[in-house]
Amino acid sequence: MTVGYGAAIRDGFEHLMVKYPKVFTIGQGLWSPWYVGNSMTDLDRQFGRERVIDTPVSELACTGAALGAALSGYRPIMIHPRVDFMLLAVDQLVTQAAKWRFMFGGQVAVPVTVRAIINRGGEQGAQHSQALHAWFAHIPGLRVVMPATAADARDLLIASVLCDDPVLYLDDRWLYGVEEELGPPVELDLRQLGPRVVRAGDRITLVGAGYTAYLCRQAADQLHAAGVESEVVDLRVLNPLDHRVVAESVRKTGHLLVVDGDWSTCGLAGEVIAGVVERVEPVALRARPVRITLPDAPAPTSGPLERMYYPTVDALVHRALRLVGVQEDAG
Amino acid sequence: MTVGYGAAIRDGFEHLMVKYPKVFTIGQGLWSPWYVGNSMTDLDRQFGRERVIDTPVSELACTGAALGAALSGYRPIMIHPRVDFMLLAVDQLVTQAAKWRFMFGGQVAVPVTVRAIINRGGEQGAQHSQALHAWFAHIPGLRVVMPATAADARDLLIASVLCDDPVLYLDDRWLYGVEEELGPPVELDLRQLGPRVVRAGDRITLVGAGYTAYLCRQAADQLHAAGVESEVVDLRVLNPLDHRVVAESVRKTGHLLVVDGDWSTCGLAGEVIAGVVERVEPVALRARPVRITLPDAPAPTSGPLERMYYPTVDALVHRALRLVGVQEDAG
Amino acid sequence: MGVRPDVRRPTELTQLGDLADATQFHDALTLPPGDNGWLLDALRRMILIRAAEELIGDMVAEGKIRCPCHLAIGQEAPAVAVAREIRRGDRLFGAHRSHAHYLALGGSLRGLMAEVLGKATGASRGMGGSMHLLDLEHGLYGTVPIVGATIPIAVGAGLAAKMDGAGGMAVSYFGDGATEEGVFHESLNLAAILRLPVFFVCENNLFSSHLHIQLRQPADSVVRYAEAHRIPWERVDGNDVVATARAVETAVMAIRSGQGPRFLEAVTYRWRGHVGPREDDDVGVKRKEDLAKWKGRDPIRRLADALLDAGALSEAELEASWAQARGAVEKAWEGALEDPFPPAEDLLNCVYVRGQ
Amino acid sequence: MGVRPDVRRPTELTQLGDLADATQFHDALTLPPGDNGWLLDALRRMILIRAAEELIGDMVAEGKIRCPCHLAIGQEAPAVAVAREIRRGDRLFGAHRSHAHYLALGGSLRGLMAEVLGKATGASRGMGGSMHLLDLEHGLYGTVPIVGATIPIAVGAGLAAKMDGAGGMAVSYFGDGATEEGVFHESLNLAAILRLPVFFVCENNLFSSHLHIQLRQPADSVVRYAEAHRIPWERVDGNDVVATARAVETAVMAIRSGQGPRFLEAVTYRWRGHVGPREDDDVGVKRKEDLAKWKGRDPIRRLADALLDAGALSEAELEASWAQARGAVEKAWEGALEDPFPPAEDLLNCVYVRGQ
Ligand SMILES: Cc1ncc(C[n+]2csc(CCOP(=O)(O)OP(=O)(O)O)c2C)c(N)n1
Ligand SMILES: Cc1ncc(C[n+]2csc(CCOP(=O)(O)OP(=O)(O)O)c2C)c(N)n1
Ligand SMILES: [Mg+2]
Ligand SMILES: [Mg+2]
Repeated sequence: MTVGYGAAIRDGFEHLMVKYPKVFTIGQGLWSPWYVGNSMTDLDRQFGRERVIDTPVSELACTGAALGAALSGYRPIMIHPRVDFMLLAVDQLVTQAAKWRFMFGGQVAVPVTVRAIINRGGEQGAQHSQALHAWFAHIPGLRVVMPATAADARDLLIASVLCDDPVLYLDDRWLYGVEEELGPPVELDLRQLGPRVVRAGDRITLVGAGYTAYLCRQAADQLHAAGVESEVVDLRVLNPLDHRVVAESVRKTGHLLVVDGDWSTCGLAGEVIAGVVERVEPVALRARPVRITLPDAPAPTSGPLERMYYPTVDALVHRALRLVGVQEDAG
Repeated sequence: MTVGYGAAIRDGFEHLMVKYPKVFTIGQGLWSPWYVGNSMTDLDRQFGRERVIDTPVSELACTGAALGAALSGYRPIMIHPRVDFMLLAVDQLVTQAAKWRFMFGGQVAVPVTVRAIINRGGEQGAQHSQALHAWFAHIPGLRVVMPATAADARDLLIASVLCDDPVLYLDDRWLYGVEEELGPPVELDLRQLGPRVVRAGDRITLVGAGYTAYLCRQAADQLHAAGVESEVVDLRVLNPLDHRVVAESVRKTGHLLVVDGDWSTCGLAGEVIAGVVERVEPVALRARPVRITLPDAPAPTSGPLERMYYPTVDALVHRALRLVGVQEDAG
Repeated sequence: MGVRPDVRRPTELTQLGDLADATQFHDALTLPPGDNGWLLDALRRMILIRAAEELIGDMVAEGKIRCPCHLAIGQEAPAVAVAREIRRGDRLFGAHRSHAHYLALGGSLRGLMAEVLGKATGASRGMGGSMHLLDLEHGLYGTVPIVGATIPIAVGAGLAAKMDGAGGMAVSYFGDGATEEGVFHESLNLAAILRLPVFFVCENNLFSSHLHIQLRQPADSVVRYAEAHRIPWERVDGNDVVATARAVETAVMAIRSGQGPRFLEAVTYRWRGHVGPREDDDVGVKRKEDLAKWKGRDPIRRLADALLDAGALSEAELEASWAQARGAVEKAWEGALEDPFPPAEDLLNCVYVRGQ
Repeated sequence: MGVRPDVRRPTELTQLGDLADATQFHDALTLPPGDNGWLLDALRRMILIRAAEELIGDMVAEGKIRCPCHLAIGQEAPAVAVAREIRRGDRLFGAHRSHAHYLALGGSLRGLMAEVLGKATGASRGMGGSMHLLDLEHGLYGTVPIVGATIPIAVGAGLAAKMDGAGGMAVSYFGDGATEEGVFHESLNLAAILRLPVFFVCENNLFSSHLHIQLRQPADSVVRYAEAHRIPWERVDGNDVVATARAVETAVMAIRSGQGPRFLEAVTYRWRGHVGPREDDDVGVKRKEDLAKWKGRDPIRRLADALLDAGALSEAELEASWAQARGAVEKAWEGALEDPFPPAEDLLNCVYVRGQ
């Protein structure tokens, strides 16, 4: 049956909590989850408030507590309704959880999953719109997952929680309504997962993650209509990042356009470009690689500026056509 | 006269505090600054403990307080003896200070300088060795400065404090002993400063920032001995990052080697490579660009592993020679 | 407030007692002796705030305002009581629910309406919306929605005020939820150890989003934190503008005379949902029963009744104040609708201070 | 400890009083009635810790140890008193100064020596050094040097223990400086509201690095924070292993019986510098005068004297304990010197759990 991205996340929670008694979830808003859209509705009623714990406004301690429970035999899922709020917990996520196993010589596993929601737009402004997945992909020891489809939203959540390493799972509020046909949940080994070609093409490689992977697929349809066959790579797992799939694609297409819903400098788009040119001989590139990212500014609130701020399918299509050297008709 | 990098930082503080009554400094260890090497010795005695404030172990509140003082007419310098400790203050630095001017429509200036020290090695391990300059270079609104020489250590500190925007000044404990001839302090406009070619060459472009810029210069000497003339670019200002100087150099040399003392994924080295290939036609590249960074692991404590962990001049030289296709004699 | 914290009775530290009982304190306020001119002004300001928030709520409901608005309806008194003691040079900081703080200080209605509409004429030039308000002229140095974030910033403004030595102070407005953020505690300790002129004003409305304080903390009064950090505190009925103003006056006198920080817990209640215009009486512990009762503790009606009883105000004058307020609000709204949006360039021009 | 916090006298909340007076509590301890077998064991453990720390200090001075070592010399008692109540299944967390916590629980000397030398046979396989110690077998779940970082982690272990429902508990060791980190407060509130089996043990040695607590906080006792978060607390002479053990016993009984968290402030003093072997008597407020006096409050000597007076121990046996401890420490050191360093592969093999 067709299920939306948000509902699919809830299916993932349900699968995990029904089957694994050691899984619990903790975070702000879980007893009235308007914060998290329809992705956790009534989990507290279904599984009880001992396993679905709403918390005080204490991001750092709650994240540390999730880590502590993970060291004690549980598989907690720590919820941050916004990436912005999670920044108060960076010490526990980056300096503690991500390094814990290493600091103790690999003697302990740290099966904690931190889920944060990227929730842009809605005139919320600079402090409720940060994505920053590039930050966390930068940290050895922290796996970073970013689903772009309903199936991945559900199955990558399951894979994250079943993984014995700390995982940051970043879902995107702008995808909650996107529906697709879903089979039953599957349990995948996160260590085996990575970037995937979600549409084959030979003229240009489009790369995105999460919401921007969704944009790339839409752009690919329009490009097809314009006679340009693009290959779309959905990165899915940002850390550890496997560059081979994209590199392979670019060897074929010679054109690379990377789209990211985060800032440019030291961001994901630049990383993908660097990873490709490290691997692909310059001669194989038919043009300079291009990245489309957020402008170098915090998120504005004013509607008109907000509409200019985020990448759009049209912008992708125009840029892609220019890149492959196709003239657009003035119409 | 010759002055070391650490002493030059102290000269910068002295220049600022003598000349500008609105400048003060606050942070941990300032009344017994073993934490900060010789870079702040006796500032409290010279300027009084009202202007040189030692604090409780409260990184987040102290950083917020520095921001508040900056909004109130002062030019505070917030000291974090380690980047790792500063991570507890990310909210104030990234979500508050960096966005403050923007969120209020450009009506206020935010002249706060946050100084954090990168202090690796010494078997201190994973929680006392993080650099993470890539994180902060990623944030619009936050200027990021990384001096590699004694002159820059002093004059970029002065420029940072005199700048009306929030600035993160990252100095490197491994450079404190490096001496050079220094004239009197100069007051520069940070907005006019950026990457600089510190050694001219035509065969390969070596790029670094802070300590790795220092490594690049040493490698350049050895390469010269091996008959390879390298051009060295010291990035100096990581955000906003001006890619033109490096791109210009690579157009000439066709070879790019970027060295960074931080991790690879979504790091500075990848950003420099991406910035170059976005600008330089593929044909102008004689080989695939290369980056040398930390391995994908937290910092170890054990001596032998620690020695393997950080980039060395020899490693640079070997990699550079391979890149330009020069055989090294087995000897 | 002069009393040392440690002569308080311990139970005082933890229990709101009657103040948390929605059925209490419904009567007309007891007016202070002497001239009540300022109370007429306080009444006008509270009415203006109420009228503005009600219009904003309606416009959110109609979809004309799209940015998240956290309304202060029912919480008008503390802002007005604090504003009375503010002098030029003082610096105040708020959070996500700060329309009342802005208006009580004298902030322009047009600036508020334009800001929630994202217009260039807004208090933050349309770049911040409801949750980011600035009014330097009246001392409002910034409000932001990251819970607790402005508390240490206010401490820094207090540090600056102490260095200036001109008797200025900083005011930090925050809610009960913010006391759960570690930075709140770090900030109190810092202000205490440096003896800074900072006034910590906690509007305890019993809720953080959907959660009642009983589900978040082991006691419902937050003055115990001030006590722990050795900051003299006072707790008042935050819907009693007279009592609140009295407590503010004492605290501010101590702060300006160099005695260090002070802490005020003003107990109040929000009539609308955490965000937006709905009443959300389906959310949280006993909100359904309590909301109606809390409306009986209306800070505006209680002051108006007292002034009417005292003959300091006539029914007609009261009606006029409401009409006037609604008119002013309407006018500001209509005007703001016509205002321009920020130019596209602002997106990049507001990030850094530009070179000349 | 059964007493509700709010029946305490308020001044108790803020003043260490005699406990902060270096000239007090120099006499032999008062022994509890009955069998003192465990005290002989406690004495041996404290002597072992002292001997190990002294050797480590010497080796740092000689440059044979390069990683930063924060020595617990003078602070041996609390760790030993707490260890007595630890059962299999309990989980303890420490910080940068945790050699004593590790050894008191029964951690291997060889593992400690190897770890500070960065050897593969170390407690953390040579990947952590002095500031990162692990000993799962004895319940030490990790010590890390980011101040305050393990406090919420211990709360999470307490949450797990509560979910397990097997009477287990979590112990969080931290210093007075850590109480200045916001996360300390967030953690106490979380443990209190969830009624978790967590034992918060603050070793208040009056210093954070070079700064005396009087320069960092408005009062020198930290129990006021436990009071604010409604966590029953006790304060003891942390150099009196008898008194400390008694307080620990009461607290742990309450915790295991489901009464929620407990807080202990153990007042003590470090004899060496913040880091390394030097005494640093040039650092901080009155450390020069105080250090010598504090050595008069030696937790080891005071217990030994009591046992000698009681005839439970002979001078010869005492000497033998010291000799034995020094011998064991020497042996562990010599052995660790011969141990191998971690293989190069560990650098990448310890980051993630490997696939099979
Ligand atoms: C750091 C952070 N965490 C969570 C949130 C989500 N949030 C917004 S307002 C709010 C409630 C705050 O409650 P309180 O401080 O009592 O203020 P009130 O809404 O009652 O006025 C929360 C949890 C946030 N904005 N910032
Ligand atoms: C977050 C953080 N800030 C600062 C430091 C530097 N630091 C290391 S130990 C220490 C003092 C801690 O004092 P306390 O908690 O009392 O422990 P003690 O050293 O007295 O045992 C400080 C400030 C750190 N390691 N982590
Ligand atoms: Mg509230
Ligand atoms: Mg201490």
